Order: sequence, then structure tokens, then C-alpha cells
Amino acid sequence: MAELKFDHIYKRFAENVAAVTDFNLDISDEEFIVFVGPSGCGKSTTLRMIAGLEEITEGSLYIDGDYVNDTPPKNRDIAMVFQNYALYPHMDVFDNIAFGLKLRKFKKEDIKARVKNASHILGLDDYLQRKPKALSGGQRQRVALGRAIVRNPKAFLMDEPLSNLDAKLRVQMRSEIIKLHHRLKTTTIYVTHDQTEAMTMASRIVVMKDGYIQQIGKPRQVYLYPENTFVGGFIGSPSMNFLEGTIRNQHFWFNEHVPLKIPEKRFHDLRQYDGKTITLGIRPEDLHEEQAFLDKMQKSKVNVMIDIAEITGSEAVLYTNIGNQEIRAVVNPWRNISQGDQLELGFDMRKAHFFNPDTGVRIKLAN
Amino acid sequence: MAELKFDHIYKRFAENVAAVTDFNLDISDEEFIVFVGPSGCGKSTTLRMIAGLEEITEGSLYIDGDYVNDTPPKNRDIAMVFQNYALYPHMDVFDNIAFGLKLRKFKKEDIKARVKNASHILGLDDYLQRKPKALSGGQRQRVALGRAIVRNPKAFLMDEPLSNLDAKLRVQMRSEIIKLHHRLKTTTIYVTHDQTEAMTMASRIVVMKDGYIQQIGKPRQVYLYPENTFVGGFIGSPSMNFLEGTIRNQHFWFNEHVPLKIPEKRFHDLRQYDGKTITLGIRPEDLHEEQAFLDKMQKSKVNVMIDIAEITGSEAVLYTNIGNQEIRAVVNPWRNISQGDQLELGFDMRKAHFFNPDTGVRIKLAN
Amino acid sequence: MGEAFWNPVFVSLRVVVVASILSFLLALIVAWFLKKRRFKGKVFVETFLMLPLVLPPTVIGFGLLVIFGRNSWIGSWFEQLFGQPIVFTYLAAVIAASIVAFPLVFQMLVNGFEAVDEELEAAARQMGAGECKVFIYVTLPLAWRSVISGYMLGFARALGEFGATLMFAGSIFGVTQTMPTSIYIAVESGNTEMAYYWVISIVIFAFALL
Amino acid sequence: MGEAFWNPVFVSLRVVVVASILSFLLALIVAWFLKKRRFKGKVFVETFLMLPLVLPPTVIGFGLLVIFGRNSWIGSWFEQLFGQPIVFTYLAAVIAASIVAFPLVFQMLVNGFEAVDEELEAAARQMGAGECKVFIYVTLPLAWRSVISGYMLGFARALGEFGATLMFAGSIFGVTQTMPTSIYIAVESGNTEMAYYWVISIVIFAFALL
Repeated sequence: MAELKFDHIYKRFAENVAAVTDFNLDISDEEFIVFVGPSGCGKSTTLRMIAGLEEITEGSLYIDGDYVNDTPPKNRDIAMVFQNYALYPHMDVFDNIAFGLKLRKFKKEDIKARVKNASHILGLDDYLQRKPKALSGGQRQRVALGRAIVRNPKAFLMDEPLSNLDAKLRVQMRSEIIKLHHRLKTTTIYVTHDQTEAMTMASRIVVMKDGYIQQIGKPRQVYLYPENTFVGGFIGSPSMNFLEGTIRNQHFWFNEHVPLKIPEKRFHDLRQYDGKTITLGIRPEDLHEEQAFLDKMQKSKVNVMIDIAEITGSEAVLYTNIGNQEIRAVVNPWRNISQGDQLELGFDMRKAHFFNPDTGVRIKLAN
Repeated sequence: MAELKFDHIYKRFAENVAAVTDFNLDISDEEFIVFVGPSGCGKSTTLRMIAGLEEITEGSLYIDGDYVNDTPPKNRDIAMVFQNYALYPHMDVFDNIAFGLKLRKFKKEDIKARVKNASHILGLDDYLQRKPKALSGGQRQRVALGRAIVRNPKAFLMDEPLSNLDAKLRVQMRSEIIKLHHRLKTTTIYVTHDQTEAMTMASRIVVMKDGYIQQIGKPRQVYLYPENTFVGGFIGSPSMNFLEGTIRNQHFWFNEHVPLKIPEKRFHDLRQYDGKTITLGIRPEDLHEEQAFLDKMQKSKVNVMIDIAEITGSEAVLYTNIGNQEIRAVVNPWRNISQGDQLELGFDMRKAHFFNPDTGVRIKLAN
Repeated sequence: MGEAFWNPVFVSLRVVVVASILSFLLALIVAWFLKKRRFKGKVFVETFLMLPLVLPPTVIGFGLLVIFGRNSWIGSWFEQLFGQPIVFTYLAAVIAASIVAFPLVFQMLVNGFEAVDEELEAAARQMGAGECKVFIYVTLPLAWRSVISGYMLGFARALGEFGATLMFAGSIFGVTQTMPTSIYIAVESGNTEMAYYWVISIVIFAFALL
Repeated sequence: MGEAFWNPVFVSLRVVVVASILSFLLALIVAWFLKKRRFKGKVFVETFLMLPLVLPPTVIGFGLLVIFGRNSWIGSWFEQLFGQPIVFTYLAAVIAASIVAFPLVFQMLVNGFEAVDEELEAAARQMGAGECKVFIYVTLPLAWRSVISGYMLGFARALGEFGATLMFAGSIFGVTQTMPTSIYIAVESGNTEMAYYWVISIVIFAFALL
């Protein structure tokens, strides 16, 4: 159980190659923190700095109040789960799980009891004598987890632990890791490029890009109030739609013919942008094709032609173009909308966001 | 443009190691067929048999009516997109795309025109002089597609072409491949382990397991009427829920206390199972926690405690246990249901499926 | 430094250039042939081809004497045809150098060809290439580094060859007396200064090769 | 087959067993040391260590004579200390065999250690292992095949050594006359039968090694 504090941490690999810039974060005990961002955003590098596998170029890292920049990895009492599991092919499952305990010179009976307990929790009892080669992807993943939990460390670090599993198994292991955290309550830092994992697993999300933190917050908060266009576009699937346009006369104009009306209350804070260009962001599920919505929101609808209608089973995604921008809408499935259909799409302008087109920062509106 | 016919095709790698068993399928011109199944199900092997990269052990393969079992790959006029793209690191993008044409001794101007056309369609105009190493994952994927379309072949074969891309890019390339197919209309066979890709891209899905075809059908058909428990569980995310129980008295009993009422019309065909064990399958989106549904369907609800509530943004997945079975329900997000909450879950028994518990085959009911 | 220094240098170069090209081409053909086929006894053939790598040079020299010597049928056939035996000729030096260089080149090429991603070759087949075109356009360019270093290694090994050459080709000044042999003779006869010159030129050359 | 046959066999084994273990241990230490560190001139050091691989054996023999000869300071210091020179002793044969075997073993070990997934080593560090334990429990067992074949290659190379040994250790019967040297002398003196026996035993041995 541990608290972590990142104080103005920088990582540079060579002169002028910054991987992480001015990283500041306080992590409380028992939190499940997810670092999420595209590849090269610095999330894995930050994780490896916590483990001690990368040196910290500048700034201070504290674990439970202790300054640990210079503590070698073996003395940090933190367990890491590696992306490729890093299992030892020359050891069986038991020895893989027990390795960390043996290194720390635990007693034999103690090791046995701990491994047995971990293997029980993870459903590995029948595989303790097998070599990693003889395991499935999901079982290997479990062994890697077992190796981490058996040590009862101060914190878990997980580096894209599910990225080598297929889609089905990923969903299953996701819920197993969440259950494990409910059970052990060990502070966990989890790195992923998959926004779905971030949204479903995190108690708090840290969105990163190009080595900079973009936003820190609870999943719901990050989803509903993205700090900027990057976060808005990165979190949520299908992605948030963005449209360039102008604010005029309490309407958003993305061309001369089809204005979208902005609700009174929200427009109040947008007055200063009157006549200026602005970026509108709206989530695919806030576009509607149901007649009931269209009747209610007469002043914020657009005629479109459907390019693609993807039906995933429980929902359908419509792809269309508005002003040379691809726009995605999530609607009810089995309505039999198909390619080439013409229909009206209503914008739920109560849920739309507005961003400064130069900086990409969201303009805060009263709701 | 081509039609393909698989006539009792078998593939064995060694004595008694069967990769594909009795594969029968007719593919019409312009179809987009997706082979989907877990790893090791024989889908890639089948694809490589079409390309001529694997020999057919038994049975006959016809392309446009011609028997092609013994035709070497170079004479089959079929273009394949490989999982790892198989781009040549020593050639730039132009030469990679042009390679197939050069091998077939096309004229220089003709090659130039075709590559230009393909690079224009795929948005690669600015990258023709680059080596593959200097491209992003999505661009490499496009070059691999370009290499296929430039030859204007009889058919495209695609072997998990999106599996090396991150989640965001996968969704984007998915829609680009669909658009490409709308445009070129070339018969396409696409292999994936991702049921979402199968559901969203296919004109027909072929679900495979352990070398056997499990079901062939349109996405909607496969989703709504799975032939057996494997297809039901594999297609759709989160997975279909399965419950073991007994039919008694027009009710499904998974324990002695909480029966679920089966609608009159549907029960008619289940009479012969009265008193016998049976497997019930129901999709997560057919479980409901809204008061309106619960009021309407008084006789098919269960009290549960929530283990996990995953909120992905546009939907929430609840995990719970009923009779030692993990049950998943998809509900509206932002209802603030969380771990430990007690609530009632209503089963929409009009949409439930019943399977023979021994064979796993679905029992066909009047709807 | 006159004739006495330069003559062995030129003899060395004449032998090594021919021997390295010979063993390289042979290794290229054999490696390609073995890559494509699967047959019984393939492992035995490969082991046999690698044998000169672990055998002492004197054993190889002995073997060459047995196969090409004046008493063997190849040797006597050659002597009848050209009026002179093979042993103690320029040709003998080339053969000895080629034999010792071959397994190094061969191993490098085999490793290089095996490291080429099979999917890249499959893709070429699929795009319309026959086996020969696959080799020329895909396998060979992708294994380029191994091909180059294979040739270089063969060159270095042929240049350094001493034992087998001494036994099979002797050390006849102007014909088969290469630099390594000259160094041995110079040291034995106490002519340390000459040995120094040859050693220095070879060391410089070796550094350049590595 | 009496003394005349067996004596060189035993001399060979006495030299090779010691030389192969010596070069193996040295290569192990150097490879581990170089693996962990990054410093200026590392490439130069590595190239220097590989030099004996491409140099002719006579050049190595010459170099050994220069370094350990009676006129060098190491040589004369040794002679003062033990009352005899290094050259033409059992020790000289061991040194020559070790030097030629070293680069082969070294290269095999370096390749083997480099092929070990760095994440596996990082994981061990992370689980509480110091550098030494990482090497013993992770790197070494995972590079096992390279370690074994490195030793075998070194053994084979030491066994086959001829040129450098001949120059630096001579061929004194019962002391430094190894099998390869004996074959050379036997052939030169026309004693082909004896040479055959040695050749056959070495070929059998080499096949077993491969």
C-alpha cells in the first residue's frame, strides 16, 4: 500500500529528446490510476521511472514520502507486470511465481503458501508444473499477475498487460484485474493506449500526449468535460466529431446555409466569440436520427447522406460527411439504415462542446 | 471479379493433425466474406490455400469455375494482404506497390499510371519516395492495400490486416476498407479473430472453430439466430450470457426459487423439453434494469448484487453472478450504479435462446 | 623493400581473390539449393559441409593430398591431361584456400537466408514471382549484410590460410609462397625484420576487414 | 599403436582441455563485463578482441614470440623467475591455443547474451535481483545453448590449432607435439600410415562435436 508523488519530473533520452516533460501527480493509497495516450506519449517511460528501470533526468519521485530517485529497482518493493509478461521459459509456473520470493530469501514453507494462495486466486492451480510455453495467452497473463501479487508489494505497475490478448480475452482479463484490485486494494498504475481500458478500469485517468499530461480526472469527468480537442478525440469510441465554424446570432454556422441553435444558457459564455471561428465537438451518441428528437429540436438538424452503416450488434455507427469532415453517429441498430440513405441528423446542442480553434482548449460554459 | 467454390476441402499438416475439415462454401462475385474464429480455428490456413501458399490435402477449389488446386500462386491472379504487411524494407513505397506489376512485365507508363491511381485513392501521394521504415502503422497498412489493388486482381485475400494497429486506427481503417470495397466491388475474403470486424464489415460471415465451419450467414442473422452456443458466445460483445437450468411448467428454472416465465408462443416448441435440463442464452442488452421494463415483465426478474460496473462512455456493462455463472448486462450509462449495489434485473424472455445442453445446438422456436 | 617482400604479397592476392570468389559462388549456390529443399540426409550434408571449420588445417591438407595427390585417380588423371601434378601448384593453393573458406561463407549465407521473413518471400510468390525471381529480388537483397560479411570472412580466412596450404601446395617462392608461409619461413630463418613488414600489412588489412 | 601414436593425442588433450576452459572463462568474464558497460572505445576493444579470428596463425605465432619471447620483458621476467623461457613449453602451447580459441567463444557468448530479452533481465532486477543474480539466474540459463556451443567451438578450434603453436611452442615430442603437428611431421617424413590414424580420430571427434 503506497502513496506516490511526482514532483516536476522530466525524462530526456539525449540532448533535446524529451520523453516526459514536467510530470506532476499525487497518487493516493488504493487508487487505480491509468496512464493513457497514443504510442510515444511517455506513459511507459513514466512507469519505468517508477520501477527504477529508467533514470529520472530531473525532478523528484516520492514513494510513501521517501525520495526514491536513486533507489535501485530491487529495493523499491514495487511489482511490475510487463507487456510481454517477461516469464522465464526455463522455469515452470511455480518457479516463475516464486522467483521474486526466492531472491528475497523467503522461507520455503512461506513461499509455498504464498504461491498456492496466488495460484488459487488466479485459477492456476492445475498449471503450476507447466512451462510458460505450454500455456495459453490468458494463462501467461495470469502467471505474470501472480508473480506480482505474490510479493504483496507497495504498488503494482502494469505496462499494457492486455495488449497481447485477443479481443474476447482482453475484456475478460479486464474484469479480472478490476476484481483483483477490489480484493487486494493495492495502489495500481496501469498503462494502456486503449481508451476503453482507461474508461472502464481507472479510478482516475491521466491522459498524456507527447510527454505532457493533457488531463487528470475520473473517467466520467474526462469523458464529459475534456480539457481540449485531443482528450475529446482520444477518449470515447467512436471518436468525438469536430466541426470548424463561426458563432453568429446565437447559432453555430459551419456553412452559410445550416445553422445550429445554441441553447440560451450556454450561449451566455460564448458571447465574446461572436463573429469568430470556433471548433464544435459533439459525441456520436449525441447525434440523433429518431423522429421524436428531430421533432423536439427543430433548429439543430442537418441533412446528410450515409456513407457507411456499421452494425456491431447492440449499436449501429453511421458514417457521413458534413462540410468535408467525417461525422460519426451512434444510433439504435436494426433500423436498416444503409449506405446511400438520406436522412436528417439532429445535434443535441445541450451536450456539444466548444473549443478555441487555435489552442484546442475547451471553453467552459455554464450548463 | 471472381466466384469461388470450396468443395469438401480438408487440410492436414501431418497424419491426424487436421487444420481444416470438410470446408464447403460458395462465394459470389462482389461479396465481402469474413472468416472469423479464435486462433487455431483454421481460418488463416483456408485463406492461404486460396492463395496457393498452402497445399490442399483433399477436396477441390474452383475460381470462376476453374479447378485451381495445382495452380502455382503466381498464376492465380489473386492479391493477398498479409498480417504483417510483408512490405519490402529495401524498396520505397512506389516500388513496393509496383513490384507485382513489374514481375508481370507491365509497361513503364502503365505501372506509373496504376500506382498513381492507387496512391491517390489511399492518400499515399506524399509518401511514394519513402521507405516502409519511415511510415506509420496506418500508412504501412495502406501501402499493403495499395499493392493489392494496383493489380486489379480477381479477388482480395486479407489476413488479419488490422491486428497490428491500435484501437483507434483499427476503427478508422475498417471504414476505409469498407469504402474501398464499395468502390472496387472486388470479391474479398477477410480473416479476423475480432467479431466486431466481422459484424461491421461482412456481407456474409463464416464462423469457424477447430477447423469446422460453425455457421455461415449475414451478420444480422448470425447475431440474432446463432446456430449453437459457440457462435452465440463468440459473436457479440460483451458475450451472450448462458445459464444452465430446467424447463418446468412454462418456466425456466435455474434454481428452485426464481423461475423465469417463457412467453406462450415460444413455449409451444419447448414442450418436449419439459422436465429436462436446457441451456438458456441471452444477450447482455436483453437484460434490463429500467423500472418501466421491470413493471411490464413482472415474472422474469432476478435480484442481483453488482460485482463490477464498467462505464465505457456511451454504455455501461454490469457484471454480476447468478447461480455461479457470471452474467453481463448492458445498460444506460451515468445511472451511477456501482460495485456492491443490489438491484433487480429483468430478462427479456422474448429474445432468449434455448440450446441443447449436450450438443450446444440451438432449439428453433416460433417467434 | 623489393621483390622478396612484394612477391609473397602478390601470390597471396592472386590466390585469395580467386579462392574467395570461388568459395563464395559455390556457397551461394549450395545455400540456395539447400534452403529450398527438404530431403533425407540434409542434416548429414550440412554437417559434412561444415567439417573444414572444425578440422585442423593439417587434417585438411592431408585430405587434399589423399584426394588430389599423385597417387589418387583425380591426381593422376590431371597429371596425364596437363602433364604436371596438382600438388605444389598455384591451383593447389587456390583449392586449399577455397576449402577452408567455404564453410564460413556457407554458414553466413545460410544464417542470412534463414533470417529473411518467409512472409516476404510468400508475398513475392503471391504477386507473381517464380522461385528464381524470389531469390534475386527478395531473399538476396534482404540478406545483403550477411552476403557481404560472408564474402569478407571467406576472404580473410583464405588470406590467413597456412597449414593446409603448406602441406598441399608447399611454399615455392613466386608460386605458392603466400604471406603467412613467408612469415613462418622468415621467423624460422631468423629474418625477423621481413616478418615484421608482412605482419604489419596483414594486421592493417584485418582491422580494415573487421 | 604404441607410444608414438598416443603421446601426441595426450599432449593435445592436456593442452586443449586447459586452453578451452581458460579461454571460456576469460570470454565469459569479458563478455559479461562488456555487456553491462557503455564506454568510449568499446568498439575498438571489441574489434581488438576479435582480431585473432581473421589473422593468419603465423601472424599470431609471430605476435606471441614478440610478446613472450626471450627478448621481451615478460619473457625475460618469466625466465628469471622460473629459470626457463616460455617459448617451446607446455605453457606456450596452452597460450597459443587459448588465444586462437578466445574470439570464437567470445563472439558466441556475446551473441547469446545479446539475444536474451532485456525485459526478462529488467523483470529480475525489478523482482529484487542484483546484477550478479540477474546474470546467474536469468542471462546465463537463457543463453545456455550459445554458452555450450561457444565452449565446443573453442574446444574444436584449440584442438585444431597448428600454425601459431608450431611457431610459438614448437613440436617437441611429449611436450608440445600435438596431433595436428604430428600429422604435418608424419606426412613430411612420408609416414602416411600414422597420419591416417590421427586424421581419422580427429574427423570422428569433429563429427561428434558438430
